[in-house]
Amino acid sequence: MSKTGEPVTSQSGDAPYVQLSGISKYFAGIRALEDVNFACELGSTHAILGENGAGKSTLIKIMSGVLQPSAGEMRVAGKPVQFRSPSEAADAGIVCIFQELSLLPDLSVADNISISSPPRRFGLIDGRAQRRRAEELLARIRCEDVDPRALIRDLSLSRRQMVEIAKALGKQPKVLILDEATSALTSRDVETVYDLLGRLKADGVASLFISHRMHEVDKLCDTLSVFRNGSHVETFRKGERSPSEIVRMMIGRDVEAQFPPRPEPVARSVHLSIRNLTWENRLKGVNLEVGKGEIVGLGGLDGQGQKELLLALFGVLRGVEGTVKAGEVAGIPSSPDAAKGGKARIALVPEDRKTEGLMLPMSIADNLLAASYAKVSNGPMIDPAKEKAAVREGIRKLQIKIGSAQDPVATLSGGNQQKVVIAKWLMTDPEIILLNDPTRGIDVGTKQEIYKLMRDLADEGRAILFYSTDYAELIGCCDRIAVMYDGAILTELTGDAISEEAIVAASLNIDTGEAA
Amino acid sequence: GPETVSGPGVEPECFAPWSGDTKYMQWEAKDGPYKLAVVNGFVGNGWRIQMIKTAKAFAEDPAMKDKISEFKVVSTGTDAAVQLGAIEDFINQGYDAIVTIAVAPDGFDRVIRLADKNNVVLVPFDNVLDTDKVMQVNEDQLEMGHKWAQFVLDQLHEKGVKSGKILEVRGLPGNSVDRDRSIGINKVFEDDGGDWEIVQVVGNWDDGTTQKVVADAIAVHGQFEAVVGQGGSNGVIQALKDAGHPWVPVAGESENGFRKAIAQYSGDGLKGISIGQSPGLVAVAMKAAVSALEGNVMPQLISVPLPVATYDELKDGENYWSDLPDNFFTVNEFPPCGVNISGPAIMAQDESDVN
Amino acid sequence: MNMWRQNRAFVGALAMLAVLYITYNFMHPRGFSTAVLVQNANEVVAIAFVAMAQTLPVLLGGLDLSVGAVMTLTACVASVLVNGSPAEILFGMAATLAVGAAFGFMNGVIIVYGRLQPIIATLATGAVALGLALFIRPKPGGDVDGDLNWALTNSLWDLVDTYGLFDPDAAWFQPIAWIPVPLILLFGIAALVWVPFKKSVTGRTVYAIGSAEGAAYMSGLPIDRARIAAFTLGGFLASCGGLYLAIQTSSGNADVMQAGAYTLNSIAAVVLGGTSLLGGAGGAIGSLVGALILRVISFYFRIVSIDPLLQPLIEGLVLLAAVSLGAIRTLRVKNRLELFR
Amino acid sequence: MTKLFSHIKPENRPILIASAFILVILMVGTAFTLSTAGTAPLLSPGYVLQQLQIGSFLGIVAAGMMMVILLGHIDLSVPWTLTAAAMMATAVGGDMAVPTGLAVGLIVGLVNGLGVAYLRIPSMIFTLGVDSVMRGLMVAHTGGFAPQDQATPFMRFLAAEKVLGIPMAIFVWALVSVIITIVLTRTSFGRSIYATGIREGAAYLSGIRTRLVIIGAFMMSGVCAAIAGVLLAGYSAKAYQGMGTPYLLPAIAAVVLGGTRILGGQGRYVGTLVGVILIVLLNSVLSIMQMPEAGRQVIYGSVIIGMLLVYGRGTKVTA
Ligand SMILES: Nc1ncnc2c1ncn2[C@@H]1O[C@H](COP(=O)(O)OP(=O)(O)OP(=O)(O)O)[C@@H](O)[C@H]1O
Ligand SMILES: Nc1ncnc2c1ncn2[C@@H]1O[C@H](COP(=O)(O)OP(=O)(O)OP(=O)(O)O)[C@@H](O)[C@H]1O
Ligand SMILES: O[C@@H]1[C@@H](O)[C@H](O)OC[C@H]1O
Ligand SMILES: [Mg+2]
Ligand SMILES: [Mg+2]
Repeated sequence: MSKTGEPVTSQSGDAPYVQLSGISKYFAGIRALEDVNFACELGSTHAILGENGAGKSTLIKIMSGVLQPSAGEMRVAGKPVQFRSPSEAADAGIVCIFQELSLLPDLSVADNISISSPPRRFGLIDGRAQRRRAEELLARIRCEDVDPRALIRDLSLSRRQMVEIAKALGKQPKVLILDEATSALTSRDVETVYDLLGRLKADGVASLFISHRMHEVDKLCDTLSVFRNGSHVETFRKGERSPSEIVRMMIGRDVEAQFPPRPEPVARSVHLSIRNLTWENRLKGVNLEVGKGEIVGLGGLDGQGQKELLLALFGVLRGVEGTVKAGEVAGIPSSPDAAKGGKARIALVPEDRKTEGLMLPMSIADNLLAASYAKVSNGPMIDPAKEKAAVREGIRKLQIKIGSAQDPVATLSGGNQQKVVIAKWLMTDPEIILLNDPTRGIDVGTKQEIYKLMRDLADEGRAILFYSTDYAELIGCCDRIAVMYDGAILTELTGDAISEEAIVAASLNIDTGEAA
Repeated sequence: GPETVSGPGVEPECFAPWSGDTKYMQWEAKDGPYKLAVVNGFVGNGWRIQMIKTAKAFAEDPAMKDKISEFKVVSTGTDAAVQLGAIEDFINQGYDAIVTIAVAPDGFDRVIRLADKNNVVLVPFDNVLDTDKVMQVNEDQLEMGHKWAQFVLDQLHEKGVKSGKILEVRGLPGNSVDRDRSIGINKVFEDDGGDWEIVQVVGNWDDGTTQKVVADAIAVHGQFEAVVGQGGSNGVIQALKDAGHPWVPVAGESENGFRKAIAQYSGDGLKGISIGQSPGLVAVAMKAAVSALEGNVMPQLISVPLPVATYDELKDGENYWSDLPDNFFTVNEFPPCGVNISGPAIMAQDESDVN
Repeated sequence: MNMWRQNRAFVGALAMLAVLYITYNFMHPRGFSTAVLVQNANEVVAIAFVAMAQTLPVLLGGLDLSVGAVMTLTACVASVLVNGSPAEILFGMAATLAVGAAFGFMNGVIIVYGRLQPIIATLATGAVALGLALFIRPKPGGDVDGDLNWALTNSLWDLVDTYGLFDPDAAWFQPIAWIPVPLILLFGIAALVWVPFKKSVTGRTVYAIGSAEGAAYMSGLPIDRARIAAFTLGGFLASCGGLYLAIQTSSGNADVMQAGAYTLNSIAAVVLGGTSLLGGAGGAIGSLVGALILRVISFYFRIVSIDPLLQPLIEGLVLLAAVSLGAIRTLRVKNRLELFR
Repeated sequence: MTKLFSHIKPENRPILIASAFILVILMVGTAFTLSTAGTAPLLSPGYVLQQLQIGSFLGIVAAGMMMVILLGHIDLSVPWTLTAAAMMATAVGGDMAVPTGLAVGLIVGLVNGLGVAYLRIPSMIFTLGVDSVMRGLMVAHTGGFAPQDQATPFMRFLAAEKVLGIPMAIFVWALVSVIITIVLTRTSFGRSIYATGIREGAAYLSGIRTRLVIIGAFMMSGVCAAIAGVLLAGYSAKAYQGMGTPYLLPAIAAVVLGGTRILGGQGRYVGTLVGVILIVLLNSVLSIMQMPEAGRQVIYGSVIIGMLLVYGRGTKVTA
């Protein structure tokens, strides 16, 4: 691969090492970034803030050569560059730890750490040297417990994330980018990463740090940049802005308008009741009730068991213990088929729409019908008339913007794709709706529609359990918020008790005083 | 290994030398009883089954019984590497003689060398080897080809047919008998004046396969003036019938069904010749092996005469049986060698003891 | 313990082979003798090479339906070229292997630049290979050098003896004189070709592609080159099988059935050897072991008297049982979504 | 060519190209026969019907194979499923012959399905194992040749007789085709096959019983192989070893040439039909031309590669 931008001599921190001017990025219709100017100086720890879909990952993907900008120019050490691949960026000293891990599950830790330029003897990969290298790098991040010979697939998510970091360090970065690299880490690891960043800063390395956790940001960074809906709002030094200002910057002034008004808390008949639900070591006795017409939010940091809870309720997990009562129906469904059918009528809008929610190459119509063939069939035969009607209804109800219902769903924008997933489940006329981060990577306009829809569905008397990584959403949409920590629900917030501070505090399981 | 000696050999009426210049071989006498193995290759047509049954029956024959201490039959399938392995394994296991149907005409140099080293008598038959280093037993395949083709040609000439398409049904590819017969057949048609187009199909010596490929050939080519086929002759007849193809001269092997047919329809133009490659060859080969172990002088190439029967020579109950099933080979016995197990007799046994 | 868990499948196969083979030798009248070892070795070489060849496409997450055909093709080539003066013989061998590698290379190019699935592309190229084999050898035959045949299909002693390299009875030589040449060839090539390949960046990339192609790209690995290299090496290994088959039978035979059988057996061997059909995990040595297991099973039928008519059934059941062992993992899966990855 | 087809749905492009190629084959073949014999048998209805009759065996096998390929799986047990069905049918004989044959197909399909869907063993190896077990069973059953291997009159009727001058086999093939088409396009089972083939996980999360779908598809493949076996035995008047072997690879080839994605999720049954006809015609033209086996193999292989490359260039869909 060709080197772009000559090897970097460590230079005084003042001149921006990376400089983006007028960068825009479009994905089939969606605007991910718009005319962004952004600079990053060596020796700084720079936080990038913004709600989901603000364009943070896109930005750093461009910086690290994964994506090419639709417009604009990028300079590294003063030289204009066009990275055609991550390795080119790495050669220029820009190394990224991606939100979606880039490890090879079947290869060993050592192999992965040195994957792009392994140490060699006589042209062959030198296993021992590679292992020593891995040991050193792992030691730097206090991960002596990880065996360099272990396979990635045998490691826990948090260990993998640490290996990602070790791998990145191995590339001698000038600019180290962490995209929510801490989301899955144990608190101990988080600490390690903190003072790692500290040391890197001392060595004059720039760290770009994407996080949804204000307190982390506050603790680590000297510089903050806020993004909203694909544009760079402002960059400032730590302390120049108050947390509340920052949040407003992220969410936008019209934050209130974004959400439908929350009805006054009323007594509701319990529709879904969960009693000390346990599974493996991820769910440790969850207790929760959701009333008819109620939207209950699931909060907390990523990976505290929220997803597992939803999957368990939907019959995907095996060996779940505890009691679940859905309306009249008691018992844990044994499969999604069982969950959606019968009296329980549960629906799940899964986490990853591209791999779990949709069959991308299939037509919009087929995707809409995937959960309700029975509804449009007489016996085994699908009734074309019913089929058409159902599809038309689904598209109308969510105002999905499409050309023809026969087009592959892949051709739709992310937001409309997500609408298809939701519409698919509304067709089954569910009584309980489980939502797993339904607005992830969806633009603000669509988000608004979805919030409205959720409220309407609740008002129709359905029970909604809503997991989101985005505080603002939870605050804006939910009647009640159950914050999960380490596989259990520690705090439930209702009415005026609902505030970002309260959520963050509960998420970190610390009392409000220290919360950002 | 064997010495090359000068003839004559023992029991010439049974172990007839191939030709005048066939050389003779002699192993140093071992005293019996002997360990004897049959290593078959391809399984999956009636002929081989009948051959295996004959072998087992003959091993029980009073003339042989007390000369054989151990008797084993294996079928290795068509993979040469495996067949060679099996033969070598039996040599290692200390067998005295191994009778085999080779899956290919060459490639046996190594096992021959080993056999000689260990004084094991290796006797290929039916599909024999292109070598004179071992004692072999067979009918004259080239001659079989000639006779088949010549008979068919004579019939055509009688009808005044001088040109046209001839369907040749071949056997299992890669085996020596298939090759030699085909050479014989094609030679005759080339030497004949007429312009003949020989269409070849592969029937694997099996009725079902043959029927399928002949039917397909008829579908593609329409009419044939005559059919010359190796084992699987019943399939030829069946296919002609199904396609409503006019009866034409047909040459084939000695399946009972085939003989029934040419006996029955010769009047309608199905002028047939049936030459039997006898499954009983295995018995002759076994006998030859034992005789060699006893130290007798043996011809290197033992010739068993071609049992020819044309449509006008067939007699029900004698050389075919209208009351018996189609799928056995009528020619099985060879009295000059004391092989008296007839086709009907061997097929009367139930299948279960085919092993 | 980690190592053990990673190579569970391979170690299991190894153990299985050991048990099967040792028992076999105890039961064999001349067990543990050079003669038996030599015979077994000869019978195993071709399929073992073909199984190793199949390993590479499988590691990529694909399948090569042409390995058997390439073996047959190269065997036919060898049956024409491998004879005459020593120089000619050496040239013939080199040419044979070159043909195999070239054919594999062609597979790779078609698959990479034609954006075709390996399984279907090789289904077609396999037919082409057989066609060429039939052109070269319409009838079985050919005269591969007889001494070569003898020298390479026996123990080292015979090799030395055949070519009169030195006194084969020399005392120092005896400790190794018994070793079968076919085994030396098999393991020699496995060691000289496979081990370095696995340690090369290209080899590493092959594993990476099969493991997670996206991540492999993200890590800037040479994906296309590795694919083509893998198929080329596959063709080469298949041709090693072909060359040996030709030498062993001192002839060539464009046997279509045999080609098909070797291809299917190679898949079974690869799986038995612990390589995942999903790609990314396993290795050629495992496949070699898998092939040995397949063959050893059939050895038994010559010493134990099992009704020959039951032999294929027993072979089939053993195979099915062996490959079904992998299922135990799935039954333990607690999150069913993991079943789909 | 790409431009010409650019407005056509990607999944239909292969079908059109293949159809076009069929015409090419017919023209080349006819040109040949005209120049040699001065006749054009390829264009005579009688000839075409005979070819379709021969093609029906492959056609029915391919139809079943398509079901599993749509799932991204494959059924390598077809050869001996076909043979076993035929042998069992003839062995039982009488009126129960055909039902017995079909039952064999259903059972084998069920076993395959269970192994793939529940034990989650890759179909590639599991069906391979099942194939060798079936072979073992048949060898044991027949002792190397069928004890009672004559096809029943009804089987003969289905495969060999003509009705209204049209071979029955063609009617059977047509019937199978109609059923498959309906299943794929009009039933929830059919839709579930596509869904599962594209993303089993997403299908499962939509509440589709993916395991039952997998089992169902394999049973259809098994039963199709069985029908083909029963017909072939009728056509050959008997069941015989290895009767199924010549159908495995051509069936896969036909399905893929018809534009079905070997990784599953995409493909139309018409395509498979076209693919089958293409292969059958190609073979018969080659044998009319007296092409030696060597040439046939080379041409056969080259045609497949060639066509897939043409498809590939037009669409990113890799077959
Ligand atoms: N590959 C893609 N194809 C289409 N749209 C995309 C793609 N990647 C990102 N987008 C869209 O671009 C916008 C920004 O995405 P991006 O991932 O940068 O957001 P983000 O700030 O990283 O969000 P998060 O905090 O959830 O990671 C979103 O609307 C997203 O839907
Ligand atoms: N949707 C699915 N598709 C394919 N295979 C599955 C699916 N769900 C489970 N399996 C596998 O099928 C087998 C049986 O799974 P299943 O969950 O039905 O077992 P189970 O006994 O019902 O478990 P539980 O009783 O805990 O629900 C297991 O191997 C499992 O991994
Ligand atoms: O010699 C042939 C024999 O080998 C085969 O098995 O059956 C037919 C015979 O012609
Ligand atoms: Mg992001
Ligand atoms: Mg269950």
